[in-house]
Amino acid sequence: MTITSDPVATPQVIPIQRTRGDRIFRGVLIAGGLVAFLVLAGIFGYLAKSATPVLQAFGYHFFTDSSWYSGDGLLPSEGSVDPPTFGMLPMIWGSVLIASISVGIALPLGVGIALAIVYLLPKRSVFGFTLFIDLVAAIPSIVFGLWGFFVLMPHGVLWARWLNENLAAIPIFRVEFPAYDQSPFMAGLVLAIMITPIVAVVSRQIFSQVPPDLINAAQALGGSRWTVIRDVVIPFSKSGIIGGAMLGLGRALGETIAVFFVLQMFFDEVNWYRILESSGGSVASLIISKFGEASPLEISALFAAGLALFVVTLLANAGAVALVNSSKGKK
Amino acid sequence: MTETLVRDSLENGLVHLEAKDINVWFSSKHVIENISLQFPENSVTALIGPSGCGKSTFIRTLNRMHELIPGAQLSGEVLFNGNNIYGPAVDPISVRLGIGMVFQKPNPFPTMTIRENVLSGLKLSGRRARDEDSIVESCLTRSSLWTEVRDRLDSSAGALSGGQQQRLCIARSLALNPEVLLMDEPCSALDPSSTRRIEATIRELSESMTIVIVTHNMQQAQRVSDQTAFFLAEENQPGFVVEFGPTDSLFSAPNDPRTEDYVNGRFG
Amino acid sequence: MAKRLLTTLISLGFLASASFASPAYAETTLNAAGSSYANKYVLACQVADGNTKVNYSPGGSGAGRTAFGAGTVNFAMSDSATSSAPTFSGARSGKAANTRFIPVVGGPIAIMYKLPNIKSGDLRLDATVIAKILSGKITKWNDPAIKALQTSAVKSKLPSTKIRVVYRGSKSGTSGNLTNYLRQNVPTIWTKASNETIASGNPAGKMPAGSISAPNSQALVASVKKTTGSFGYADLSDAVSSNVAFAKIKNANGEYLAPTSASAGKFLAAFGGSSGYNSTTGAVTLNYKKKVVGGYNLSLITYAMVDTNALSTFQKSTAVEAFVKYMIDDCSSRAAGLGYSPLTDTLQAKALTAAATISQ
Amino acid sequence: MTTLIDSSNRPWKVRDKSYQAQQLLVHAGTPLAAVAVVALTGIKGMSGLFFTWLFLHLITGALLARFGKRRYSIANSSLQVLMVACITVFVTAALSVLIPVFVKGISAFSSNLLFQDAALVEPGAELTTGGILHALIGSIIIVSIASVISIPVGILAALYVTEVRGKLTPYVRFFVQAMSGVPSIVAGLFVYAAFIVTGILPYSGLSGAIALSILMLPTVARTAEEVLLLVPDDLRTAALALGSTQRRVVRMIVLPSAGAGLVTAAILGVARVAGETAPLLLTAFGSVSINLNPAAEPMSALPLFIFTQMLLGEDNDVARAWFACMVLLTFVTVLFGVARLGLSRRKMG
Repeated sequence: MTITSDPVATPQVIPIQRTRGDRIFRGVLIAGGLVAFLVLAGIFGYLAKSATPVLQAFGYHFFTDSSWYSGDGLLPSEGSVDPPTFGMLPMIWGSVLIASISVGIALPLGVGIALAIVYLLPKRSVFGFTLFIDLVAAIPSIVFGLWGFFVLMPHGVLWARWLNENLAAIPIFRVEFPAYDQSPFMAGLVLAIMITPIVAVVSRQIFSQVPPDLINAAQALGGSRWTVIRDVVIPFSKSGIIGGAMLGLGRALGETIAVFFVLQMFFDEVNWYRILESSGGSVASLIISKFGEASPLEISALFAAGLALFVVTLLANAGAVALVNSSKGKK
Repeated sequence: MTETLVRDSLENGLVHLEAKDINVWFSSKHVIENISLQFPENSVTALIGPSGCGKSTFIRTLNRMHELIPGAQLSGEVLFNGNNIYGPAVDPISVRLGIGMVFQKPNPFPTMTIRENVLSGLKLSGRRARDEDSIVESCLTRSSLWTEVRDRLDSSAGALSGGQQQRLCIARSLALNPEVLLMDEPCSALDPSSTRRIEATIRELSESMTIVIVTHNMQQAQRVSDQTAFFLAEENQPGFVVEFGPTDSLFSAPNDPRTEDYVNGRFG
Repeated sequence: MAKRLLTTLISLGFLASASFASPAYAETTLNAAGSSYANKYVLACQVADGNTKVNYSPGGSGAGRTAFGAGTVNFAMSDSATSSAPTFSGARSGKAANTRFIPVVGGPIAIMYKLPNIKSGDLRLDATVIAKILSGKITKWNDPAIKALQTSAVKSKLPSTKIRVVYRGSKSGTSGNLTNYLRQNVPTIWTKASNETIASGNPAGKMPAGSISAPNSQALVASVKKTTGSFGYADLSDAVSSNVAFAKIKNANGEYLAPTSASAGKFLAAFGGSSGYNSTTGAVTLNYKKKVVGGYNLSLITYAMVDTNALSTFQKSTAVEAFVKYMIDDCSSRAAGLGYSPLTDTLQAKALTAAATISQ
Repeated sequence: MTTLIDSSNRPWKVRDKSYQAQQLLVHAGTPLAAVAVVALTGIKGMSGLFFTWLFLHLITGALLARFGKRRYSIANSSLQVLMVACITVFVTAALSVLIPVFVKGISAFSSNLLFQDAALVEPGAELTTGGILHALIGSIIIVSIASVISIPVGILAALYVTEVRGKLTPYVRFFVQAMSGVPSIVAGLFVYAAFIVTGILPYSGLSGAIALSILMLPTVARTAEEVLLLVPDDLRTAALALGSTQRRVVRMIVLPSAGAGLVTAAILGVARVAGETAPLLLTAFGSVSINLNPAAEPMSALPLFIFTQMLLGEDNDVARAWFACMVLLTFVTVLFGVARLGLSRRKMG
């Protein structure tokens, strides 16, 4: 460090000196910090590599065709006599349909629960009730699968029949075959209960951060509970709630086992809107249901499905995290 | 390097620690401008001034704690026993061993006992002490805490009162046998009687070491310090030293009208 | 606290390393996968044979062949002896293997249903009706074509509800044999070739509306059992133990026969002589139109798929040979009780000869 | 997602005896009326009862709002009724998950279920033969190995964020959060492609553990980060001022202060993955007998056992699945309860 004779010296970054031990230590920590990045890159790399044969052979048709036929497991270029066709549109659309139903149910339910926790429940019971919500969030998905199949479905069939018989004027409640079980509606119900805790916990965190001053000010202006929630609490928390819903959406899109038990998958036809029909699709469950029997080419197709799932859930999750964080940040 | 610093201390006369033309920036914000102060051996120097004028920032440049803040930049020199502590070959850890620091809020380590807290500096700097018991006793005695805690050295430090905790923090610094002790508003979180005890401790310690203390309390500055520096910062301007001199004359006959206004409580 | 955490971690580490070091099971353990038709038989034989333990995963014949090709199992069970060799992949890539099929046991495919007031064996069906139901041309239980086959007592009991088809979603030898049977008997209705994936090989291009897919025959039977108006197909062994109702099927002779070990045995006994058996691949070609008195035409033979290349390190060839022989020979006395039909003596001898090549 | 925030903010609390009595009458009376309506008319089932109550309560709430002791808007009363409805739906659904697991699990119990493996069990066999021991041992081995991998790495990642605070910190946080959204089946596919297809590992407990560790890592890292952030910066500064290196600050000050919280992070990680099924199907494969060697042969685990028993589909198989569900759920609940209570006590204290 030189002494400068100028009245105002130039700033200099102080060289941070660390002992060798500290440098190694920080190196280890940096390595630990980079593991997440490396794993994500590894997942993307291996999935992309394994998916390449199918993506090259089918191109965008893989995402727009409706067929899943393993044939003789050879490509036409390899001299196939019974060529396979892989198109996962029914699965992609099915995933979207199920996830929309589940978020459509879980969003109002979760927000209602969060509002109740913050503004309705007696203070003494709040701790116990949040513990209960967290516990439900920790129930393994396979348990939800059994529950969906054995407990929910018998009731769900009755609800679905009622919807079909009374509201058939609405196209989404029409069915071709009146079985009502293992439908996108049923899968959506199971997922809704699975993701409600996520929406509720996130919304509650956001609600708790609404400045009391704002609420008091709104009340002083004559606001009722309803108008305060409508005009102050919800607008303040909107982006956070949407973020919570997107976290739930990511979970719903990626859920495999619970959906596998309660959804009848149809590979050759897209069920566009008949949510009560026993026919649907799910990208994640497709992988489980086809993996055991798959030929190498079909496995490549499943990897392509996994890659698509990975990218979509990553985007949903990143968006959700950004929204929730920005909402938490504002005071 | 510390070893040489320490050995040189006697040869260089009275000035023990000296800041020369210190300028500090946080990223591009200039927060301290051209501060030069001298701290003679075994003296107590008080740094006073309104909030946000760079006193705490300045005191942190004296033992290289400042550079731990990301984006911190600096120019100028700090001479400790005549050697620049920002010299290229100087290990910042050895600087901190020679120049100890006590913070605004008492912060004993909550997972350690009183005894372990006193010895924590030795452990954290990777040293082994010959006779731990005598170090504990002498440090606690010098920080006037020994009589109060001698019977419960193995209980948690969290049970002590705020004033006791702060004295424990002083004892913790003393265990490293520093030549200089920097104190950043050590009494601002304490009640008046604890403050008195800390002040008494400071007076005792100053017989054997150089002390620099940041304080908001002008009576405290008058009670404990030999010399005082008055810091000031205009709006959005870097902080600078308005006046620096013996405490008595600075308070009784300030040279600068701003100093006079401040010490008489007209602003700040 | 850090110490406690550290101890926890270290003890976890010890647990892990201890389990690495411990020896594997003393008896020979074989991993096998494939036909869910053969599931009960394999399990029963491994219980009876004290020397070998078999982890059998009944994911379907296709799954078994894939797992075999990937080298993750020691042998596979398949309900069809497809001539195409598996494509080797995974841990096995590049390894030479000499695959062959060995007939193990036979049995009937039962057509099952759940209809109120119609007991097991009361419903009568033929190849035409089965083909029409599976291709969606008949959708209701009281369809005239079904009524025409019934006795007068059953005719009136047929409900007007829709037929709920339960089918195997994945590749399955049972589906392959059933579609082969339909293709041979009623080619004008079942216009597509035999296919192990019944949905893809369906003349309608898809399964009828409201169909339920099941991953293996056990799950299929369970679905049939709990769904009123259901129609499904599976091996007799699973149908018998579950008390599900099964239909009588008209054979090539015009007799209505229930699926039993004996009736299927009679049909299968007509093959495996010099005409049907291929000693190179091990496949037995079944002519589903063959007239056999008292013979239940809708039957199949299940095969063990083995590697006769003893050099391959993926095979515990001696143990595989011993167990396959055990299934063909000693265990065959248990077949009838489980709803399977043992091989005829001629075919059994040929199968044993083939099995002897596994570890040579 | 376990932050506990004080909800001290309830500006609508009203204290007025007769008003409260009126409220009580409506809120307690309406459910009773609903029960009566259901009993007298032909409306069927719990769902019928629920919707009858909801409908009635919306009306009585509106009446109370319009003509009651205190007047407020109908929207206000409807909001309150809907909040109660949300809670009711959720609690009912959640209990309908939890209760059957324990009822069916207990009714399937027989001691051999805990102490035998499934090697000799034919599909549909009586409940007095075989058991879930192989799956229980498999789960313990797989989850232990996953913990050994991801707890240290997760804590390192958290330490990077809280201690190093370098330029990469926001990215590390982002990637850890992104990783927590990876679908479990994708983790399984990755291990299958990277380890099993390439021949590095066979179908085995170790492969399964690697897949689980990918799912466990972000949970551990994020919880650990939360706890490490609770360690006051003062302590770090004080230690550095005493001439400590950063390594010693972390080892002697930060980690001991966060100790209990880190154990909590580890437990939450274990609870997160103990019930995962999909990745294990592609990696551990499943087995019917006890396998103590995670490196070689396929290994079972509780979720895998439940899955295969469900597919077998016969009554006894399903009963076994329920029993295994009960064991799994008890395990997860206990771990989770311990962790959650530990965490909240820490934050309050």
